[in-house]
Amino acid sequence: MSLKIIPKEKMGEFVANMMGAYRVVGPRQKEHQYVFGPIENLDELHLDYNTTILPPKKYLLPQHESLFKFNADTFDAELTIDDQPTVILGVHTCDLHAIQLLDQVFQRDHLDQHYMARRENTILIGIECLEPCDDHSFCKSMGTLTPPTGCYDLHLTDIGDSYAVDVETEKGAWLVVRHAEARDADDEDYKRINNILSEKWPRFPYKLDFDVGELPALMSVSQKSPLWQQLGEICLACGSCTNVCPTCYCFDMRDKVGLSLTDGYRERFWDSCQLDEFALVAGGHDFRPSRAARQRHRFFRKGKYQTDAYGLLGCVGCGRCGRACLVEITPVTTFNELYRQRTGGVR
Amino acid sequence: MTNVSVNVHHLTRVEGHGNIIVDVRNGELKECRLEIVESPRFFEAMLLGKPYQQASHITSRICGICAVGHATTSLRTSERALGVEPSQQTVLLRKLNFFGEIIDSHVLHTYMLVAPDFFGVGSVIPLAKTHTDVVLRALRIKKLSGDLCAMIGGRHTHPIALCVGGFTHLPNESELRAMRKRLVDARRDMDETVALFKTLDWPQFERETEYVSLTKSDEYAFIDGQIKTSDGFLYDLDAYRQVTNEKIVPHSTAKHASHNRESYMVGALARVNNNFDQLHPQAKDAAAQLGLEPICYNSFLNSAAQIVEMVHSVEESIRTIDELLARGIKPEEPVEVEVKECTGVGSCDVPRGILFHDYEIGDDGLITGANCVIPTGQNYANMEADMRALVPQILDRPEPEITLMMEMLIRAYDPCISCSTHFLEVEFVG
Amino acid sequence: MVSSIYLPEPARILDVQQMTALEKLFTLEFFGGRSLGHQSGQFVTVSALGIGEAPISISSSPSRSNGTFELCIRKAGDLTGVLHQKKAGDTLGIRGPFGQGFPLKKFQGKDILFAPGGLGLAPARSVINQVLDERGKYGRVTILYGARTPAELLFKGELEEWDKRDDVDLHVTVDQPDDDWTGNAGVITTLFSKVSVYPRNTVAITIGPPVMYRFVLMELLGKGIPETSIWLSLERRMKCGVGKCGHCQINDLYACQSGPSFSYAEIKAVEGAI
Amino acid sequence: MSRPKVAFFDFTSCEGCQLTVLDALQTHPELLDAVEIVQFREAMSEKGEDYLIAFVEGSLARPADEERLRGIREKAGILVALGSCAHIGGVNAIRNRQPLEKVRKHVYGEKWEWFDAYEARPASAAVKVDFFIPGCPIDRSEFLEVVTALLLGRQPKIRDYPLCVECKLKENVCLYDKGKSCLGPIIRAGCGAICPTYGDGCEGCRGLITNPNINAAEDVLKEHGLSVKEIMAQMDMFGTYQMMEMEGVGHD
Ligand SMILES: Cc1cc2nc3c(=O)[nH]c(=O)nc-3n(C[C@H](O)[C@H](O)[C@H](O)COP(=O)(O)OP(=O)(O)OC[C@H]3O[C@@H](n4cnc5c(N)ncnc54)[C@H](O)[C@@H]3O)c2cc1C
Ligand code: SF4
Ligand code: SF4
Ligand code: SF4
Repeated sequence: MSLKIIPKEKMGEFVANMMGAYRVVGPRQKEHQYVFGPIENLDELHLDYNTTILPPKKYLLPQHESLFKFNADTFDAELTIDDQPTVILGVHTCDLHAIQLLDQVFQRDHLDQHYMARRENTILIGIECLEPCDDHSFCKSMGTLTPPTGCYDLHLTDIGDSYAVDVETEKGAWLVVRHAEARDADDEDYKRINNILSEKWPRFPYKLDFDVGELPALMSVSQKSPLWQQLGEICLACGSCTNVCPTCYCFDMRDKVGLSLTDGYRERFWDSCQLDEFALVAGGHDFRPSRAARQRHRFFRKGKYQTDAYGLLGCVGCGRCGRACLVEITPVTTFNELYRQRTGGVR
Repeated sequence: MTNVSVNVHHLTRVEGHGNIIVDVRNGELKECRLEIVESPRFFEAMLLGKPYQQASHITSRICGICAVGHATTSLRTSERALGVEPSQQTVLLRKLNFFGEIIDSHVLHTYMLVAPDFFGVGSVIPLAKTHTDVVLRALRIKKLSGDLCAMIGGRHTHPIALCVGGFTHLPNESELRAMRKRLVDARRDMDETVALFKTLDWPQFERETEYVSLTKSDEYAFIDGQIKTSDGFLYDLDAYRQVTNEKIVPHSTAKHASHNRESYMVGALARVNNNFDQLHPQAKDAAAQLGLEPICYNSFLNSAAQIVEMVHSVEESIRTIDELLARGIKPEEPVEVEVKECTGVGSCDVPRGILFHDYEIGDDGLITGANCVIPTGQNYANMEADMRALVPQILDRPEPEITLMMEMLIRAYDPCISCSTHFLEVEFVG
Repeated sequence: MVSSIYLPEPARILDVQQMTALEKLFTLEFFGGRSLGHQSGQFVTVSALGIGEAPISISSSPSRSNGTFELCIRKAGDLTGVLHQKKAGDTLGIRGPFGQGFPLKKFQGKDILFAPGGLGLAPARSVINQVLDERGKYGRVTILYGARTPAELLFKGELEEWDKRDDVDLHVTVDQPDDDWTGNAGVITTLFSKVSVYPRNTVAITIGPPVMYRFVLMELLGKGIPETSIWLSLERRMKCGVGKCGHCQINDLYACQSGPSFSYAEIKAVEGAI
Repeated sequence: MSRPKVAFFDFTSCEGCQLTVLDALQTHPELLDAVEIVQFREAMSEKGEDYLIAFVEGSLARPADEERLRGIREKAGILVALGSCAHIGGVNAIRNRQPLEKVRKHVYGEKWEWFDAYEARPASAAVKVDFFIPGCPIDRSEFLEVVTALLLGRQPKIRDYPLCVECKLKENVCLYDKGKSCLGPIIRAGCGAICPTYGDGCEGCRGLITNPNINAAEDVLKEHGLSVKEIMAQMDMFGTYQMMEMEGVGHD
């Protein structure tokens, strides 16, 4: 929509003003890493973070969430919809792409009101990455180094003494008008941004040995690759890869009741396709019993199934899973190995 | 005249398994003993070949109530052996944690295990109906002390964050401030505790014995210091064997100890007797109200001494938090350790009394020898001596009453039977 | 008003019938009076609040609904165990119907061969009764049904009725006969030699446990029935029933959305489907 | 509804799990409305012999323990192993790696035969255990969950996936990223990853998951600089009994 400029010294005020009206969450330091968490004073906010342990997804699809409360005797049930107005500040572009996928998943066919209520009351403020966050990320290869249109409300780019603010939605525009001291960008600013964005590009490496457009096709022919067996041998099935992934959203549900045995709630909580009981059914049949089959399933969701179903990639190249994996299973080495097996590495 | 036979199989409301056997025939005391039937635990054998870093985690499993005491003693033992000096912040946090455990253990013992005897009930559960405020207060204090320990160690039973050289996790200042507020609020509960226990009718019984505890020049000692006895002896920790002199007796999986006399007593009463002057003024006031004055030879008043120490610990916790807040919590890594072949003795005066750990560590950091001398083990001989002295005084009472008195006597010691069944590096006397 | 796809709607149990040692048939009706409006082959999720929720096939035919529906439930664990303690008058929570039923319109004019095994008769019964209620629209109707023991045969009354009909060819078998059993003994595949089909005009519907499919499919294909005319229903672990929770995914298919009814042609290339 | 009668028993243990039960009463006094406690030696004098649910804490450490446990099993409708000692032998089993006689002599010298002992083992080595609550000590909320499930007639759901799951959800910095080690990838979750949350590696008190990838986990430990002895010590702290079973070493 428009481009505004907020001087850095005015950022504190902007954030403080938002804190008055919304729950503001953003990247905070935790030991030598970062996590998204509530920002209560400005020192806690680290917009120059590399990446977070868990993606901001946890504010749209919480780890544990009550869907409805009930009285088991009377069958009275009351919906619990958590739609606390929230600003998520400092979302990297890869994570914005992931949210774009979640939006599709939870709106398509059957609308998930719990997700959508939160989503509609969430304001996303992205931030442009100017440096690769570390060796694990491969956003450039996945095409997620720039923000996806329509998914964010505001997007910040550090242009030295100020942030350039790309205003994408009405909500975002209102937020700036209401809470920030911003001015319109002028020709000089456009030039600066232009330079910064084009200078950043070569700093990011391509990590995949092939074009990401070929990925779904590559996956289609890799069902029987011996690689899956190899991954199955070393995989710990610890679920870390899926738990840290911004595009994973599988969940389970269970009823929680107190000692009264009548009052309780149905809870939705994160699940992982890497865990033992994920595909087990009554009678004891497990449809994905081996670690190899589960790793294959995971990578197929990342590389093919989500693209087939939603037209969006199931992996946004954030690199979190590789970072979290103790046996160093990563999408980059996996996809590249499949490519090598197919072509001998020749493009 | 009388024949009395008391046979309490599996003494209740104590930690671990023990039996009381009293046999009086024609007015003559034939037999009077405390049988420890807990199965042997072999902790010293378990430590062999384990990295010294694991020792505090393994030995904290000796006892679920004084897990912090065992862990801290173990850490001090390794540190003294390896020549590690923890930072002042570590020292303060460990103290604070220790106060938490003293409160936790003492409130459990006095309110939940001892008090039912005075109210004439078998457990604290019926008291919930008849004396709701008393039970709620006990639960409140227990929760406070548990939370205090958890704030520092992650949980009270088997603390996590305590390690050789410091901590793997530190509480933050806002947690400390919130805890301080709760401790200040707990002063009222302390006042009411003193008011309640001073109405109890403690059995009149005295027997002179020797009291053994840690002592320090500058504070009421719980962690480190020297060994002091009420008979006027003072030893460095390394000389602990001169005090404990343990021997094996056939009716018990736990060892008996004696120093200057046939037996000695450790625990809250021993500490209060030995270090009375260093108690917080508030605690001295409590002692006065409870009629506890050094040197007190009534073992039943060990429970009163515990109340005094609870008051002391609440006050000292507040003071320690103030000191920590004034310094500010600094993110510190544990002190680096240079592994070498070494030996060391460490000691803490844990809720039930003075505790010693003694390790040999090899140059690969693995433990090659270990000895732990547990307070309850040191008290056994004294308990039996008390029993022998008490029975003749109460022989005229009905048998159930004698039984109850014996149980109350043993319970007053707050015995932790499960932890006292351990290996002793034995010089045999038995 | 905000609603939720996860909120079950209360339904009253009208009747409970013990069918075998492990299976009971529940007749239900929504409190609001709405009819379920399902197709044969679809499923609902059933909740007992405080215990949990499970997907259950609808066992009654849409052609016989009159505002009620039937579920045949096997006691298999927590929820189903508690459901088995419920009585007429109790309340359950229902979501659905979900999934794709069998495309009966496409089957009109064709011969239909049913081959359910075990609990597979529960969903199959819905289609069978619908076909029988619209008997004129279909060609020959053959039912091959197998259970492990005579005691485990479901819907015995209906089996008798079907057996009596001239326009239905019913064959029943049990794996382990008892002394009173006079019928066929052996696994369900032993029944195929007893029937003859005209493959090009036959639709086969088979529903049963995973092990059964492999063998039944061989028989059906062996008879020359085209892959597009063989239909089955796939059971997977399911939590949401609406294609979100990920549990029932078979490669790129969600059993709860694209299924549970699939033609063999759709899934034969899908690794791990059968 | 009448309150089911429950009883608590202890064998060789530190009694920390029973203390955790007492702690649960602090936060959930309504527990006393839900069940009737008829025996709890650590906290009460009364001893009722009629009970539906028996919670058993502690390992078996000598032959006589088995007899007592069998007696409890006979009376109890449901027997629940409470905590690491009863569930997997716990720390008590550490000594099983050494010859029994050596251990006994080491402890009691020439009088070693005075005190009976055999290799420490979990309750399930002697009787059928219906459910277990893992942990050293048990987790308070998990205990309440199990009680609630039993009251509802539901199978208690003890987690059977690795601790890393909960650790990630806590958003802890992984200990391996801090140059430390951790058994999280092969140990049962359910404690909320409390040890990693407080900066210490998981020691394995909740026991192995059903399908642990032990080889891969050992490789990870090796890659992070642990010696074989140190790896053994880690695995053996709570896991000696389970490890020896997997190694096919007998216990009798
Ligand atoms: C489309 C579909 C239709 C079904 N139709 C019927 C039917 O008509 N009648 C019938 O009796 N059963 C049917 N089932 C199976 C039924 O859903 C399971 O038996 C039920 O979920 C078990 O729940 P529980 O709480 O009693 O068992 P639990 O105590 O949860 O577990 C017992 C076993 O069931 C498995 N299980 C848990 N959740 C599920 C799940 N959502 N789906 C499958 N297995 C699960 C567990 O892994 C475990 O092995 C159907 C399943 C599906 C997917
Ligand atoms: S698969 Fe890995 S790299 Fe891709 S989005 Fe998920 S966590 Fe990030
Ligand atoms: S700290 Fe331990 S439990 Fe946590 S992720 Fe790392 S290995 Fe897993
Ligand atoms: S982290 Fe590991 S050792 Fe610590 S409580 Fe949990 S399972 Fe036990």
